[in-house]
Amino acid sequence: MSVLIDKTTRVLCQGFTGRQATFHCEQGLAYGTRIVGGVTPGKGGGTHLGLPVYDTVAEAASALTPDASVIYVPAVAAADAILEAAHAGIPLIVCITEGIPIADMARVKALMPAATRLIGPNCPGIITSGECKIGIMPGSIHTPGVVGIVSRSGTLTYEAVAQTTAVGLGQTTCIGIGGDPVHGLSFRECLRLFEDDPATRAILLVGEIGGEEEEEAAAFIRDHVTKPVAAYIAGTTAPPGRRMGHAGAVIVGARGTAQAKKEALARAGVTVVESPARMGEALARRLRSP
Amino acid sequence: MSVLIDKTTRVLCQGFTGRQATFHCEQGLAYGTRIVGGVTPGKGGGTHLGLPVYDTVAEAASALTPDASVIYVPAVAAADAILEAAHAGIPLIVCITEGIPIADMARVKALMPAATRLIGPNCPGIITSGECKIGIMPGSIHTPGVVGIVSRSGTLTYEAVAQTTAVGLGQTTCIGIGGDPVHGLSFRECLRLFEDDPATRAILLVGEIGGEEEEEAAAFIRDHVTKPVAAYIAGTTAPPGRRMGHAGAVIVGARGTAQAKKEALARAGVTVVESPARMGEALARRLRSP
Amino acid sequence: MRLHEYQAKAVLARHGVRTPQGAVVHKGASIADATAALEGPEWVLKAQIHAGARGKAGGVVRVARDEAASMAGRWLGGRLVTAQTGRRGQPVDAVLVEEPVAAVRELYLACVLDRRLGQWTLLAGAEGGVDIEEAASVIAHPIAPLTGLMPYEGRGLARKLGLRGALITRFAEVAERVVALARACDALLVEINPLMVTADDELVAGDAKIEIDDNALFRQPDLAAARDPLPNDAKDEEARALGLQYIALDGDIGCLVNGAGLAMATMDLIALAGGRPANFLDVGGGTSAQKVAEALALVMSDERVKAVFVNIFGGIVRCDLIAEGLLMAAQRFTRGLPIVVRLVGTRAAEGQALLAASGLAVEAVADLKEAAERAVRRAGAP
Amino acid sequence: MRLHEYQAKAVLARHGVRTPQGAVVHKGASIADATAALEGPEWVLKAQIHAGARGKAGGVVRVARDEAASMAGRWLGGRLVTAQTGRRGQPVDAVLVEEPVAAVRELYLACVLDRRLGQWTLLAGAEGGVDIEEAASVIAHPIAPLTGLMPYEGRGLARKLGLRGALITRFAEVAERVVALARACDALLVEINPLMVTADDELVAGDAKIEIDDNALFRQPDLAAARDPLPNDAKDEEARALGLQYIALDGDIGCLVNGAGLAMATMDLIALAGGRPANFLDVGGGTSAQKVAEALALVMSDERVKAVFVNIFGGIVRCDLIAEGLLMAAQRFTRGLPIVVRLVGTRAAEGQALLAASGLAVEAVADLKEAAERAVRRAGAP
Repeated sequence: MSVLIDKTTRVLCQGFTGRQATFHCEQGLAYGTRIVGGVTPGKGGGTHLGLPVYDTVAEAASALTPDASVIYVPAVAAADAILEAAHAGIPLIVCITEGIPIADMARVKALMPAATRLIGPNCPGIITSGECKIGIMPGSIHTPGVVGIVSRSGTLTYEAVAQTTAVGLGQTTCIGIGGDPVHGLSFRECLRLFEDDPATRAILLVGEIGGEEEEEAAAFIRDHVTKPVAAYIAGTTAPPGRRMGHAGAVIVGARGTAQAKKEALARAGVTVVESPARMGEALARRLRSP
Repeated sequence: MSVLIDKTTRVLCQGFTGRQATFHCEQGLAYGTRIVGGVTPGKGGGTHLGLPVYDTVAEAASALTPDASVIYVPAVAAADAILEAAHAGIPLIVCITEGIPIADMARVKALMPAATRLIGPNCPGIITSGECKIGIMPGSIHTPGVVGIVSRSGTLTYEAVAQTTAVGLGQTTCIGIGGDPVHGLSFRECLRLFEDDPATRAILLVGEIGGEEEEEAAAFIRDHVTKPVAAYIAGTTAPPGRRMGHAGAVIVGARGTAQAKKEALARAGVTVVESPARMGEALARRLRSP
Repeated sequence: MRLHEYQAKAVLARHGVRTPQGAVVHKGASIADATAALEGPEWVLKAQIHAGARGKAGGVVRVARDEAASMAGRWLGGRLVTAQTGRRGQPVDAVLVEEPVAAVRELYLACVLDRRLGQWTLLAGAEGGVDIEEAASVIAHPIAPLTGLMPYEGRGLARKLGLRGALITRFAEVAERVVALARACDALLVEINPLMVTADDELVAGDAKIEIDDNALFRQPDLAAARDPLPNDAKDEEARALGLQYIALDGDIGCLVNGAGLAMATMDLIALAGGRPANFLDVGGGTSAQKVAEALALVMSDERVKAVFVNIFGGIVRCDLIAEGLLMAAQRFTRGLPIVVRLVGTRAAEGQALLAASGLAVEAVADLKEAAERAVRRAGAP
Repeated sequence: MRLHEYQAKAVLARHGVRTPQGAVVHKGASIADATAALEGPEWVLKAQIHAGARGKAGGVVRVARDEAASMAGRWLGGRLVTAQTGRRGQPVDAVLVEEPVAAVRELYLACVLDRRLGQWTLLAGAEGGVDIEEAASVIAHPIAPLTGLMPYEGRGLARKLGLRGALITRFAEVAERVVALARACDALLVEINPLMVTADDELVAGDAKIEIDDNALFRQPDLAAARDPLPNDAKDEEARALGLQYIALDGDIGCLVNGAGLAMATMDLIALAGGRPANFLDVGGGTSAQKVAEALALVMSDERVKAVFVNIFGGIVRCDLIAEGLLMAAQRFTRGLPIVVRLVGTRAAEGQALLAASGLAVEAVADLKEAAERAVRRAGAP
């Protein structure tokens, strides 16, 4: 079992013939992902990586019945690509693109059907270890196991993956929800998915400064999560008022500090680690003595 | 019985202190209409015609619990006034204002709660004979009776009213749905109201060239209306391609001709009169020998 | 308000839609000056009138460059009659001169305000050039009122038209711009027909129609200024200045009515009585004596008019005041035209009494049908 | 990207919000020329820096007209330290000179992009001038993403603030324009604080902050051009030109990390080990050897830096290529700074081998915690 995707998931790629998409789709195919085709407007009718290319998602969806679409189109066209996939009825959309204007994402949120699940944008994607890799994460560090990982960060997620692999726990599914202030799937929604997944025995949450999602996650964990959760929040030492790389990572006034997030999570029974080097270790200890 | 409004209806007026609103509210009060107050931004806290004035519809609605609001504000602000009333929860809105840009009305339609009923714009309003007059029609020509009248026109409606009064039938309620292409209550919705009103024994429909509402009305009558219906369609002699006074009264190509409307109505069993001088007479004859 | 083709193309160009290289020559202007920047051995000349079917009527011709001046000169100041203009035709006050565009294919694209849906709708056809009424395969795509057309929707339409390659995105761009134009300019209609496809996959507006919502002209000052300086019918312009709704027709009975519906009904009545109205004229529901006087003067200034039918349903307006207005205007005019007046509603008796006492040749008739028949008779035997 | 007050006020004025009569004096320009159009016996001078709390720090003063030049001259080219600037303060490269506005009341008005709701929210307060964090009574009104603020919503807010008379409509107008500005300009924040009410019921923006979404600058060319010609930290600008995310901090350990989250985590690790990072630097998830070399050069060019910590998790990027980049840059530099490198992930062993073989003073440490501690030790005892 796993969350959202597994080895049967049929994956479409938007912006398929671009350089980045080509590279990561090759990696995905090598990992065993069932990528079934792609979309590049103007290149419909051809093939790429041995797979069919369509001009529109509607045409691709009707021919290929994908379960998910991964988006690698440039920022200027990404919101349109998300809505195209959503309105073509694709239930899971993973948007890797970074640099999308926030107003575009606000529009996407307003126009996206409620049933559509969006992961990202500005995220590494989602991977079910050993089964299906949708995104840009290095597949090699992932090992099938019992930890569900959800994170706002990219390389810091890899760190979490490597640590949970190193301590022998491995991962069920790892979801990067992205570093943008307005984005799709939230910590809360991912926590519910992991809570409901029988294969996931523990959850690792990797947050950072900015916004209030970690606080909302804490409230959700307190009320609805029975599985052990460990968390690390990046940015304890970040100065207020500066955007730390991610558009969403900014402390505004007294809001969005790492301290507030860590306290909220600790109060909800989460094992909060101060050091990003101890994420895997803390979760392993927690699993041994719950 | 009657349709939509009666002597208990509490009426608010937007643009209350303006010249036109003042005149018509005086007339309405003289007719016996329960006008309970008005709204003019900036004049809240005062009184006008002996009634309280508020700055916003929200304040007026909470103080006066109106059942309907009549709008006399200038065209440039009318769409905002409609939405203000709608979002303050007023269930019936009558917009007298003419000259509202169509795009504004498209916006109103997109944003108005589905449960709100809008009459107009660019209409004479609605009157239940002898009980409640909301709008600019002359009260004196109306007589309580059995005919429900629905019309796209103003003075032509008065003609219909005078004729039904002259033949001794009188009116239950008379609704002017307005001459604009994008507007609120449709012929169909009014027909349903009249069909469901026990006091209404016959229906007079006054249409004109342009659009397809008369055709839709015909389909509705065929399927759902059991009461006798007579109709006159203005503009049999109107040249194609010209807007005949009303923004909505225009034949585009082969669409919206009086001929097509008359044929559709006749096929649905409606008594269609060629002469606008025979509306009352035709309905009286129809009622005598159904 | 309809824009001329040259005005519509200028608006399209401002919104990023490609139009042919061209120049407009107004009546009285130098064609040499106007076309100085144009190139090529041949030009297309297009007479600018507010009606279609110009091609078949000889209003669109391709001529050698050095013949353009004489051809344009012949057109300017004259009138063009097409299947859509009526017998009198329309005056040609401007000629559009364009470099020819070589089209490998023609499409149809329009954005219209759909009154039933209360929203704009995009119409796209795989065949351009033909009359939209005749084109069977036009695809209608409703546009969400609050969002406009999204690029992916435009690409989807392009595919439905069978477009491939770079044309898909180009078509989506043009469609998005046309919708944006309609929304920004309060247009009831933006039509590009044909939308020409060139050999290098560019899209060019071959012909263009734009109609602006008159009610929105107050917030479209640039477009309002584009109204014809020399309208087709001078009376239209005069009436507009007076705040009257006036439309010239072909008959000989002048009409003066309050309310658009009643005004149309009055035309219908005249026709039923065997006559022909000279005009549609709505003085408005809440009119004044002064306005009625001005309206009457306007109607009577039409030389074709042999009788006048005044039909007023006094609601808020008092009939005695209307009667005063009528007398005021009738006294100023000496043509001695018969005037049939129907005054009903508020203070009708007082109004009729005023008319009767005036001694003028004004006949008051209360019955609607009878009044129309009287007017028709008077026009036939003055 | 934050705009200066004078830039924000210019944007507000373009969107129809009234601002005080004023002029901006840049470093090196003539104040007499700049202020030629200003009147009145007294002017308000406001130092233009990207931080608040200027008033208490002496960065906003009211002076007699003839003292303005000398005061502005003293400020320009210097630095202003406020409670929000940090110890070094910020350079004053421009001074805003304004005619004083007599306010009978001050309000608060802002439009912020609410990340949780994914939509803009209007904040309105009956008390202006105070810090928004402290103002208890601010009303938050979410704005429907597809429609903007409707006039009646603005009037409703005005009433909730207790406004009466003409101010109700005026406030609604300003609110509508502020929301329109935020939407048109991709602003994350538009704040008018205070929004001054004059004796004749006009509303004037007393102070203004605007922050633009960096991701949207590609479609806001006018605003993008408003970026400070002389930024607070020259390295920020240099890094931006290289496509790096760089933020200067107060410590002495230079950081070079791939990924924003890992970069923050690296700062946290250094602090846990008792050290202080000199900077935040994210070279991006998919970086190249060349970019790493440039980033390293940038970090090492900071004179305060006593040790460098390179922390790379090679995912898609190969560690051996990163190692090549590091060696490329390290060889160019002669400062002999200790460099601690943690390379993990794809081809980490090969990368570490390259570093070991280079003979340079580059220490490879694989463990995250240990690497951070090593860097801190090296900074303490070089």
